[in-house]
Amino acid sequence: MSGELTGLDTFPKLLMHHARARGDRPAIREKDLGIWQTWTWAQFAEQVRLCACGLAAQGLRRGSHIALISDNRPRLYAAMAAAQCLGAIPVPLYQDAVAAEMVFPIQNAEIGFAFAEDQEQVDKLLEILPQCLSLKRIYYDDPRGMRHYAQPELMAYEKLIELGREAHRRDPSFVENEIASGAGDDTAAMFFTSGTTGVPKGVVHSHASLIGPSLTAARLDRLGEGDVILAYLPPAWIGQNIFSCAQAFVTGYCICCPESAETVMTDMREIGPTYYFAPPRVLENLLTQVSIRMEDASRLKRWLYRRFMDVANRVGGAILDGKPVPALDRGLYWLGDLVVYGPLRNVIGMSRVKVGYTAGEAIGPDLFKFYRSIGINLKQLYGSTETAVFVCVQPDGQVKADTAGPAVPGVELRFTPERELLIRSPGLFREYYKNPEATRQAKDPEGWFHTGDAGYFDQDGHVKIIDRVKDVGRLADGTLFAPKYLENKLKFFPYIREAVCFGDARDKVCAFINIDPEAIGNWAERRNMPYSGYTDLSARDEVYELVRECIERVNADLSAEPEIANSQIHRFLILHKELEADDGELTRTRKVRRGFIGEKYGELVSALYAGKTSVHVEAQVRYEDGRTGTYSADLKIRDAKVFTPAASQRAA
Amino acid sequence: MSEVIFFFEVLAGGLLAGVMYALVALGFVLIYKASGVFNFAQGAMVFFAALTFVSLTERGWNFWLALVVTLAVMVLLGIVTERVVLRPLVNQPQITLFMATIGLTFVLEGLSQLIWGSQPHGLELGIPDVPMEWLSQKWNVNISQFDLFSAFVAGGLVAVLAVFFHRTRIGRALRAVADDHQAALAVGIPLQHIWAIVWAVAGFVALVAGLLWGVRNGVQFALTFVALKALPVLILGGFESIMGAIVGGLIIGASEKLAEVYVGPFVGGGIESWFAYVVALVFLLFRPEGLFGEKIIDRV
Amino acid sequence: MSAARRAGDVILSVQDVSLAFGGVRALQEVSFDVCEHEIRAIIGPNGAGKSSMLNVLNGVYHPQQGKIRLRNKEFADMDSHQAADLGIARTFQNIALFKGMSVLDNLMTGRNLKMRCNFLQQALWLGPAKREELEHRRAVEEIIDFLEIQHIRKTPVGRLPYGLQKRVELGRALAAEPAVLLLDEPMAGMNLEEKRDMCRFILDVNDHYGTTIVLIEHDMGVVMDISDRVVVLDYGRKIADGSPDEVRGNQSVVDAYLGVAH
Amino acid sequence: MLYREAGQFKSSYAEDQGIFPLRQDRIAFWVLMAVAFVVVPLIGDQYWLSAILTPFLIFALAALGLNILTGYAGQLSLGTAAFMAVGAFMAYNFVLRMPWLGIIPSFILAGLCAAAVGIVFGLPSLRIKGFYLAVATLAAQFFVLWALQRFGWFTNYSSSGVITAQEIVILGYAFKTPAQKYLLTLAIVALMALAAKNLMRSETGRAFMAVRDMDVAASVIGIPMMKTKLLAFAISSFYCGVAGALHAYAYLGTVEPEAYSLDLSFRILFMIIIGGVGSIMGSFLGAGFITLFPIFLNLASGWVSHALGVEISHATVSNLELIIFGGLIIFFLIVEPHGFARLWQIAKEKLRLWPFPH
Repeated sequence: MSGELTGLDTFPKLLMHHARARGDRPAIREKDLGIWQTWTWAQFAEQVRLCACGLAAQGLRRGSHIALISDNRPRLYAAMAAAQCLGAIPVPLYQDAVAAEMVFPIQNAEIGFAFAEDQEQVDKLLEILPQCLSLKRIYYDDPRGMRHYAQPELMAYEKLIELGREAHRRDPSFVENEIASGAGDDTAAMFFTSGTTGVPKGVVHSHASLIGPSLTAARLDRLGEGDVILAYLPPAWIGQNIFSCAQAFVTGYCICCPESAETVMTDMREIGPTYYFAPPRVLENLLTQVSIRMEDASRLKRWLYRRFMDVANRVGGAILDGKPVPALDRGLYWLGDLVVYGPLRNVIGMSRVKVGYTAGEAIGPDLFKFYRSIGINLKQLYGSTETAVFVCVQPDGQVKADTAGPAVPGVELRFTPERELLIRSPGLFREYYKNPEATRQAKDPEGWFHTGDAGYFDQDGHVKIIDRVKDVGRLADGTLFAPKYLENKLKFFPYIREAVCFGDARDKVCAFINIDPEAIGNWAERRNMPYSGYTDLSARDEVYELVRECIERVNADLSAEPEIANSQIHRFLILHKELEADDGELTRTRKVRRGFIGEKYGELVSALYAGKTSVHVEAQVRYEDGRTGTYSADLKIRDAKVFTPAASQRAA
Repeated sequence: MSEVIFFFEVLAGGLLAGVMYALVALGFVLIYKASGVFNFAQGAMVFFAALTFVSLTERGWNFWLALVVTLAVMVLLGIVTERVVLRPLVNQPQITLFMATIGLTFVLEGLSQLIWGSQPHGLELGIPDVPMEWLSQKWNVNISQFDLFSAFVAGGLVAVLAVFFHRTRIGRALRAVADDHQAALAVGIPLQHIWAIVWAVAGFVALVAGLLWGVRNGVQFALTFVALKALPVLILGGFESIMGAIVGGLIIGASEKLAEVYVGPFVGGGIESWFAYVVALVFLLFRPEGLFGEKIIDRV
Repeated sequence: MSAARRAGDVILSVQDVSLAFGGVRALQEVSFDVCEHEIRAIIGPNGAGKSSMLNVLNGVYHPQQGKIRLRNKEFADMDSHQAADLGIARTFQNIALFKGMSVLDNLMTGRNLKMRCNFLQQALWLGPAKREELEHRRAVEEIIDFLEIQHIRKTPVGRLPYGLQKRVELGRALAAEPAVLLLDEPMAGMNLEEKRDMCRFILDVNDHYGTTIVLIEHDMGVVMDISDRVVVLDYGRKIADGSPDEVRGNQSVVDAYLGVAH
Repeated sequence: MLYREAGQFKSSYAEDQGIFPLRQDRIAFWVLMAVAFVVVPLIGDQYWLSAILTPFLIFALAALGLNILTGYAGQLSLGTAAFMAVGAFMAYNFVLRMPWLGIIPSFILAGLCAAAVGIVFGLPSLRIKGFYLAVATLAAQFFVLWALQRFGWFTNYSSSGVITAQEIVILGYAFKTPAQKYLLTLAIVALMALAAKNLMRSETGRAFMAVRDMDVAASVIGIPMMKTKLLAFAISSFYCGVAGALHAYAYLGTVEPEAYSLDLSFRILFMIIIGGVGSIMGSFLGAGFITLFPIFLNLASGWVSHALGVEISHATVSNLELIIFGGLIIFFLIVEPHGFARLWQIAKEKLRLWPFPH
């Protein structure tokens, strides 16, 4: 740890340090009542102190848990820090979860205290109160509509602060003493993983395991007190917590809370964050908006945009990476920055972004390149709730679209023979709360955390994650087969809506394709191709041709990756119907259920592998109006060109 | 006795002058009634009509031919105004239309002088501006022959307009438009035609006024100011009433002359430039809706 | 829900008010009272005199006969400025917002009676004028927050859709912190969702600020749900007065709504 | 495009309500001020300073006055020149009869006289609206000119009715050269424009606009109709009065009542129509346009006659000027009723959203 932060091993200590060292600097802002209401670090600390006194007076004790159910609000962060001051453990819960989903965490952690944002959250808690006997006190931030609530559990945040003020007057040194008796190994917070399988698990982090990685990553990106971040993702997600809490406490930068979920874009433009995080879907939506709004622009602007985006595509990334670029291109890029990129960054609120991160799922290379090409330093990282986010981070100048970057200093990585990524780092969680069985499974005796993610190191030592281990198979020749990786690569093309790849224990990879009816429809319209709908489009030779090109580009990419070069897609067909969650082909979150599809369309799969050029299907079709009919046709099967793996080329 | 006669002489002179004011005011009322436009350019139209006519006759045209051609020009002007100025401004606030007619005033003033030059012209219609002999002989009252003629012309014009409005199909359509634009549209009257017609009629009225005023004051730029004389008449009589224009004109004309003669000397004279306005204003303070206007109830 | 609300003493009462325009008798000897904190509805078929009644209440129309009593003051008639001064605010059936101004400015005008600085101080933007302006801005922001119109704060009202304009108008009336709020067909021309929102806001206003609300509405259903007591007018006369349930059962009300001849 | 406003957020209402909330606008404004106060007097020649820039500023001030009344408070006036005349002649009389007052107090008193006259002629606005009121303001126009010509006291019994403005001396410093007069005018106009902006963003300005937009609603929320309308007349006339005083002292030097004819009233009305009704900046843009346009037209006719070898008479040029002015008024009302100010605003919006269209 640097000199300044020596001995500051807990968040409350850090907070008090900032209150002393930069008391007048903004700690947290919130757009409220039309302006950015600001708490300085000193005010923030004072608020936390009063809140802590109040909570203590209400009986919150060291080691007990407090649930926090709120959007990003200054008082949420105050309550969180206040609990930490007392040695109590904040447990942020997803504010958009339904009441029933909150029952388990509250029972599991025997939560007695809860901080709720508003009437809506209070209502949820009151609803589950009979099931959660431990829950005794509920504090609410926004008193609107709460006038007629007479439940004894309820108390307004203001009232809590009032109590805190009295308690503080009685014993002014109480909070300082409590803070002093905390240590880095104490539990700092608990995050419940969403739990796609089975019950949620409470991931327990100590102060040390959150502060360590936060500090390392902040150093890596040279973050400081002048930085600003917009806190707009759910606070219950560890990433939000790290970016808008842990790192802020480490560096002293300013956290900004938007006015409401609807105004995030406007608020972002106003605040102009310097440090930014967005999952790929947010970036994708943003790009879609940019494209749509550009389509309405005048001819001149569209022309400028196209021209200069070409330039940016060519050299923007290289310029950002500090690589040599011809003077002419540099000049063009400068011009483009003046009329297109600069204004574009400005209108999407990213003018001041020094460092932006994306993570969570695979990001499309075009999407990723777009942001980098217009001069936004977007990078990728890899991490999870259990690892306090920072495992791999792409350092400046080593940014790639398809890797997660090398390990952060202090993190050890290793791949099992099954290609599972193992991690040992100071940021590892202590345990799953009250779930030693799960803890044992995830964390082996040597301290390696089993991520369940499969991947490998690329030539530059960057980690490349391809899929979940349980989904990764092997081709007959032993090559790694990562269906989701291939499918994602295909889905990055706008024309392809869904893809299902087969290949486990087979000699080659084949794929089902679902075209994107909108994108292909547009494409068809531009070419004056009349069509009647998805089924019609999906049978067109032109469309097959288009899809084949996409697949071949994927194959070309794959050929450059020795580990999986052999899993290129040899044959494909375009499905006659769109995959539907209603038909059990997709999960509710729109993930393909590969096994189910493989069984349901067994004939098609065998036809692909049998080398046929067409296959007859007869299927029940459900129309939009609810009627059903039968569909019968011959589906075409096409071959795609495969490329000689680069490694073997070099070898040869 | 002579004072009484003098009073009546002044009164009659005022009333007759009032008729002339009324004539100009009539043009305003026509257009306002049909299109809701307060046509500030009416004065410029008077000037334009008179100047066109006088320039044609000075070039040796026959009186009637010149009259017909001038009328045609005024009708054309009405149509062009409707097309170029009013149609694009349909549904705009009235104040906007008013300001547009101020613009139109400038255009007309510039245009007429650009075409015909800016030197003043005399105009003769063959009726001498001399006192009626029999009147002055019998009662020693001096009333101009021309003034009487003007009064007859104005009266005739009003009668013609009344017939036009009440007896002809177009006239009835015009009234329908004035009452409710939407309703008029609904019964299938093409608003644009109506407007063009009414502007043409206003042009005709302007021509008549221009001729009469031209004889009195000469055809020169100052003729545009007669419009300013008509404005108090409008305030007094209401913007929508032909009757109001006549009565208002008479009141203004009479009071102005009387004031000039009986009050003027005490304040140094020259009060006719503003007296009419003050009369109108004072009147307005007591009856904001004008002489013949309807009381407006603000519905909320 | 209305049972739980605390209704206070009579705050406003109307005694034998008659109003005529020329020969048309808009109101005939209408009397009723309004209690503090209640939601009082005036309903009736078209042309029943509802709007006239409201206009009498805030001094836009002057009744020929009768008295209005606000708290302890009695008026034969009052002008609208006086009504505003006494804490009566209103909205209009056909939105009467200031079209050329932003939402924020519209709401700020609602506070004009609370502003004390003179125009010279304002012209110089001196300490007190600036301070006053900013204080009131804050108060108005509370209302913006309350009505959930943050995103249109600086939009000129002319550009807003109808439903939002109605909400802004409610905001302007609220900005005056009225004791009595008159709402002239607050839900006219709205779709179902907008109506539901408006109902919620009316109830919230009543609940949160304790404002006494007098609303007239043409659509009976909505009113019955949210009001404590209802006056029914027909042809300028009061034909019923009581709780929504009482009124609903009243035969003359049913007749009036069904158009039975008198 | 030029705007980079990401990160320009407001953490207090004072910042949010500022005149120029955007940094780029603030910079542009101060650059403009620096140019106007420092660069222009240094490089401007006599002709530009005394025949173009000074009258431009004076007319802008008068247009600003009219805009307060017509654009903000919605009361159409055709008597602007009369209020200017009051200002000019009263300033003359104050300086003449109470020399110890000093120029600036005299100007202020002259403005107050104009305000008083404005209030008197604004009285009808309590009963009448729209055209009726516009016509009523003509009464002011005619009455004031008549009074100035008729009563010798106003012109100090000058036989020709012409007055010669005294030398401008402030605290012993004489403003003689065109540059000095320009700077004095600029300073006064800048201060008064700032005051107008402040007024229009305060309660007074909102009351004006409320009366303009919907008078019934305005009175229902407690805005006093009489006070508001008369205040609008008073403030507007004060501005016009001061502009009139400057017109006499800093621009013409010698003036007769006829200089303030109905024509001038119209000219100023045109300035706000073309510049932008209800916009302070529009007053300046409109004044600039109307001041510069005849000069441009003269130049252009010179070029044309030179190129074609035809002599274009002065009368023709002035007639053309009338036609083009009138045409432009109509054009603006049709195409952009809010004038240059709105065009400016639209352009600015575009630049702020660039490259997006909306």
